[in-house]
Amino acid sequence: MAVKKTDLAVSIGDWKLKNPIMTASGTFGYGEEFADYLDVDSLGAIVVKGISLLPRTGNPPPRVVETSCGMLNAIGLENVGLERFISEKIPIFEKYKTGVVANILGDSIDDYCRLAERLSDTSITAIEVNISCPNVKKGGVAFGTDPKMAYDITRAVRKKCSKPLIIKLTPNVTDITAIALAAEEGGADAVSLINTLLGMAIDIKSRRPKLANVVGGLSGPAIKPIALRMVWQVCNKVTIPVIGIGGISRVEDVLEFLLAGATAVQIGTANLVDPNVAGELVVKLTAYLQENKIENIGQLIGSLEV
Amino acid sequence: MAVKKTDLAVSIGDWKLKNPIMTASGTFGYGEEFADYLDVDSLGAIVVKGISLLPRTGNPPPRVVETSCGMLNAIGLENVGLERFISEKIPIFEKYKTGVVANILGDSIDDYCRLAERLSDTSITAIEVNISCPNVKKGGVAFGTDPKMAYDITRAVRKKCSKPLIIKLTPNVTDITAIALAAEEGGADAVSLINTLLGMAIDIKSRRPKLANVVGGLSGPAIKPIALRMVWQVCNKVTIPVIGIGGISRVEDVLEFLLAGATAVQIGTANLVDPNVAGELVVKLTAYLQENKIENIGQLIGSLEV
Amino acid sequence: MTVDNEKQIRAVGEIKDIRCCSRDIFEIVIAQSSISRNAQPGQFVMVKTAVDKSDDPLLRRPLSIHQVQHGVISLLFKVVGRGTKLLASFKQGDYVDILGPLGKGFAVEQQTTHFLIGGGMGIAPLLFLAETIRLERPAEKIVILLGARSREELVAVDGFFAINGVEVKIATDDGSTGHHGLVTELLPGDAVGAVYCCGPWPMMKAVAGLCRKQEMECQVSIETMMACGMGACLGCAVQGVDFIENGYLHVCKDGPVFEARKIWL
Amino acid sequence: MTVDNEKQIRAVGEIKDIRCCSRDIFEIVIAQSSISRNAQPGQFVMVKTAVDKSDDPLLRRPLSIHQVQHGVISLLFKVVGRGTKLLASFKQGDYVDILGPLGKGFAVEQQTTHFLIGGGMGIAPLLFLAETIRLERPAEKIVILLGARSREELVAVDGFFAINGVEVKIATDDGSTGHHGLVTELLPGDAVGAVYCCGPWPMMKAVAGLCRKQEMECQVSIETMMACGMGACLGCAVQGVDFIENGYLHVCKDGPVFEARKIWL
Ligand SMILES: Cc1cc2nc3c(=O)[nH]c(=O)nc-3n(C[C@H](O)[C@H](O)[C@H](O)COP(=O)(O)OP(=O)(O)OC[C@H]3O[C@@H](n4cnc5c(N)ncnc54)[C@H](O)[C@@H]3O)c2cc1C
Ligand SMILES: Cc1cc2nc3c(=O)[nH]c(=O)nc-3n(C[C@H](O)[C@H](O)[C@H](O)COP(=O)(O)OP(=O)(O)OC[C@H]3O[C@@H](n4cnc5c(N)ncnc54)[C@H](O)[C@@H]3O)c2cc1C
Ligand SMILES: Cc1cc2nc3c(=O)[nH]c(=O)nc-3n(C[C@H](O)[C@H](O)[C@H](O)COP(=O)(O)O)c2cc1C
Ligand SMILES: Cc1cc2nc3c(=O)[nH]c(=O)nc-3n(C[C@H](O)[C@H](O)[C@H](O)COP(=O)(O)O)c2cc1C
Ligand code: FES
Ligand code: FES
Repeated sequence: MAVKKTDLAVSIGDWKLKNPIMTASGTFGYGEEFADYLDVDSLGAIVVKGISLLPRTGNPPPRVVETSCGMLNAIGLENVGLERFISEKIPIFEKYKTGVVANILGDSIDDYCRLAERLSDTSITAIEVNISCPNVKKGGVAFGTDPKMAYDITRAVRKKCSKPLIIKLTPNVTDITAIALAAEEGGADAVSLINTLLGMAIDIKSRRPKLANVVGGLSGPAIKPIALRMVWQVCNKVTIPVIGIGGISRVEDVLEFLLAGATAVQIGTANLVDPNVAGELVVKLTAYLQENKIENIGQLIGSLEV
Repeated sequence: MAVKKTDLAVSIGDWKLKNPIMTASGTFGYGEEFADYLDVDSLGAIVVKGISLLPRTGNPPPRVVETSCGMLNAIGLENVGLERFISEKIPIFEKYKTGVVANILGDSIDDYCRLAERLSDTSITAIEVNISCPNVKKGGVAFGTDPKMAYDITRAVRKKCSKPLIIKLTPNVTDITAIALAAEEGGADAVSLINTLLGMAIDIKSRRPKLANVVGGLSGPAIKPIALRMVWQVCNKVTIPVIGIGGISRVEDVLEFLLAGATAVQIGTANLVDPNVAGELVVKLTAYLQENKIENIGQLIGSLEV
Repeated sequence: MTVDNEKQIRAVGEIKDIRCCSRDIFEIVIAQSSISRNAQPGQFVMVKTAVDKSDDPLLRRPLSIHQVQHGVISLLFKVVGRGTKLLASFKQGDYVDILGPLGKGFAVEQQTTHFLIGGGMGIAPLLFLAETIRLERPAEKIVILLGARSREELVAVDGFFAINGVEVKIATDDGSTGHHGLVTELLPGDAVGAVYCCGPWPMMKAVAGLCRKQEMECQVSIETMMACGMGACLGCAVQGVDFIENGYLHVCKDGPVFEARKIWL
Repeated sequence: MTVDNEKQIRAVGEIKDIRCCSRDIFEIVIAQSSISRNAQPGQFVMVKTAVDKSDDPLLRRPLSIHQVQHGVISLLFKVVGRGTKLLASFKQGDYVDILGPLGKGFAVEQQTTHFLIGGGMGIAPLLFLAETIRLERPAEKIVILLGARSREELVAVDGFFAINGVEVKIATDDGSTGHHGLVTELLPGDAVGAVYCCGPWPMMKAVAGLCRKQEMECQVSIETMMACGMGACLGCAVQGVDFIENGYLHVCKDGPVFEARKIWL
């Protein structure tokens, strides 16, 4: 019998990804930084550094600190701003033979809408909305911590966005499924989760926080069990595709998220440690399917038996 | 000049602890298991395994699984029940020359009240209320995830409880400070935090959850940054003492929590790895104060500069 | 760090020898006088496999005491995951952090014959058991029945031959050495005596079944996931036959060795 | 794992030698032909210190390239925390996972004299720099000024003496060897040439100040916390003098070597 080709392709709305391995925003630069280490085109998609209307300088240093099996970051969403993003970065992306997702952030629903509208006119493949940001109008409570705000922002952005729309959820909530359902109802094509968990570290010598911003976002293997639980809970509630994120560094991790129901995964902190890891995961995932005679990756997704 | 004695004593209400090192519920058995490894009397206090009105068998195995720098447990609150606790365990505790805290759990406010009332008539030093348990009357939502429920349960138990009353908070919430304030308002003498974060792990070979209960509580060094952040946030809001819990295994960890404002700390998972660790931490904390010429531990508590 | 009170201790022991017995099976010899003095056959130790200053892997790993000699204990282990992989990379002269001796071991009483039945890594606690029986009951007969997948997986058999008057019988799944078949087939249908068994569940179940039929006393050594190994976490639950009345047993305290008839196998 | 394209690579290199130079300072020699071929003085590598199968410590550690020879690179590092402690426990023959060469190194241009000023572990990148200058500009003068707390902390000085026509001057805080005082006091008030400096902030600040006064070009090598070392995380931010207009500089990409006048020291 002829060996059948293994099919790793997955879909988010009309958008077809050649495989489910994506990179997570803020951990893969604009892709070019990684060109020496892997073939960016081999990935399912890349999500680039979060972008705001105007450039942001971000938080003062120190901005990163290591924790047990994890790290805290308080980069403060440093980015070049929408205009330079379009003029300088998008031409780079146009050379890639894979999907490029813009991650957007703002202080108000209006910010997000303008970003989505403007980016819809570019060659960007899809838009991911980071709703972990504080809503300035609501006293700085993050959009993503309230189902109503999550619904409102999704619905508003949806109207301006002609690209596949991904809503990225924060884990710092009592019930993430409520937020995911709100995003689905608001018209999202997919949800991605989790963003970082809020954490802190203290330098006992100076008696000061280790991050200038005092608190920061926890990421890395330490948070994987929490991320996996949330992905599984959300997959049991929504019908749109779910993108799993959080502490993924090995092919076993990828498989755990797929089994829990994730259509795709994003690799975050692991890129910072092993810049070739995302490329390796594509190779290893392919090998896993072949060794286990799984012709189509769809057979894995959501196949957890509970 | 004569060397002054270092004072490690801290207070929770009228209750004076010889030092701020406690053990966390469910990780120190009833103390006797550790007698070979350390001098239980050297600790500030011990918190014993959670106790319910009736005995519970707990969840089916597997109940524990290791994760990156952490572990998941789904013991399911196995315990001998109130009556055997009083008849068999309290006589053991009476031999200890340190405080023994009973950790209580139930399905309804009434359960908690009956436990508190009955235990108030024993030689137990204090009562810690685990409000991470599902409220059966409210469809299984955990008491600790809603400020109103947290207030109600605290107030009700407070009326029946003549011992120092500690409310133990769950971290699986959007805003832990709201719950802490509710507990303070309800009459708690202290809050302790954090309990475990809900997590999950999947065995890719069997395609089944690694825990029979599917989800479990994440503990250990992995969660320390989250715990420290929550403790710091709560210390900035409440005026009652805060007991810090989560991933503490080194004297540096203890100091971080004290600097953030915790009056005392509880050692959890670390006991399972190094059964003598709590005793060692008392010794190391004493040495730290002496080396740094800190006469009174109160000088450290909350002395973080932000 | 050492709290040596002739009971359970946490101690750091120097690795006197570590060697690969077969592809992925290693024997490690650790200097630890207190544990070697107090250990009973069937007991185990909890071994820290993370290197100093690293919190990962977090938990210790349970390993049976394989042999006890002049102030040293030896462990026989198979590399199955990251903890055992790390332990295999330790070198002679390194120090390893262990707790022990832990749990309830085998109970040895007067018998005509002692049948020690091991499958796969279940061989680990049996050498210490055989040596103890020989020492304490020099006149009684000892029969060792060992099963493995293949000749390659069958390690550490030599130790048994060194014991006076011990009969060793071997079965392999692939017939590459000894009897071609299951280790249970080596137990004579008319056997009389006590059975001590350690191995995979299906094998222990089969052995327990045979013993019930042949009215032999049978002890089995059980493996579960363990976090603490010392009775604190209640992670190692297993159902005994009196589960309905008394709830779970805990392998690290009530076991790892149980009378087969008291456990749901 | 190796993606060898004559640029930045991730590779596993065998440890050819590892030795303790002083109490807590170690030199490690790693076989890595691609990195040794492409490295520039002042560049660094990111070293994984966790053992295989352990996720902790998670992040790599940045270390300057101390010397480059026949297919090997050497690193000089001080044990200050758990990462460096773990690295110090690696043994000859072990393999270590590194990324490199990373960042922008020192720019060497024609000069009458090159002053290389190092304080404490700031000595690390200077040997490679001195050897490179000697090779590329055999006629120009090289002066090495080294500061340390005490004689004990002053390591790896011998390497400089082996370079042709290099002048080495030493200062220690406690006077246990060389000049009793600060290394800045060794720079002649009438010095002419280029300055390359690596050390603690106060020292670099002082050196930069002197250079401004004496109108000498000065390059400094900056240390910050780093997560990735390759420009992806933006963790290594530092203010340049044009901060208001252009935002933060990033030490791992824009540096670690900067012209002193472009940085707020
Ligand atoms: C009382 C007792 C005595 C044992 N004695 C020996 C012995 O002498 N020699 C030997 O080779 N093995 C023995 N084992 C099994 C040994 O503990 C596991 O193989 C080891 O813990 C696996 O660790 P790891 O990090 O390599 O694997 P992991 O990466 O943690 O897991 C790999 C596989 O091993 C299983 N496993 C992990 N931890 C345990 C555990 N604590 N108990 C049982 N299975 C586990 C997992 O389910 C998984 O399938 C014993 C187990 C127990 C409970
Ligand atoms: C570009 C660059 C080149 C360097 N070259 C050398 C060198 O050649 N030799 C040498 O001995 N050291 C060098 N360092 C410093 C070295 O990276 C740190 O000492 C090391 O990362 C500490 O790791 P640790 O795990 O031992 O300490 P940790 O336990 O992580 O921390 C201990 C202390 O070191 C500080 N530290 C931790 N990580 C870093 C970091 N990434 N950068 C700066 N400080 C840190 C912490 O703030 C803390 O005070 C360099 C740093 C940079 C940025
Ligand atoms: C340094 C750093 C920067 C990040 N920046 C962003 C960002 O700009 N936008 C965003 O949505 N998420 C950002 N994240 C979150 C990651 O995309 C990801 O959701 C999170 O780190 C969890 O995944 P991980 O554990 O694999 O890193 C950032 C994470 C890190 C570590
Ligand atoms: C095995 C295990 C059992 C636990 N049982 C209880 C319990 O009965 N009641 C309770 O309030 N917390 C229980 N906890 C939570 C701990 O007391 C503690 O809050 C948590 O583990 C975080 O601290 P750590 O990271 O130091 O372990 C348990 C934790 C573990 C690991
Ligand atoms: S392993 Fe913790 S009680 Fe048995
Ligand atoms: S360390 Fe990550 S960008 Fe510099």
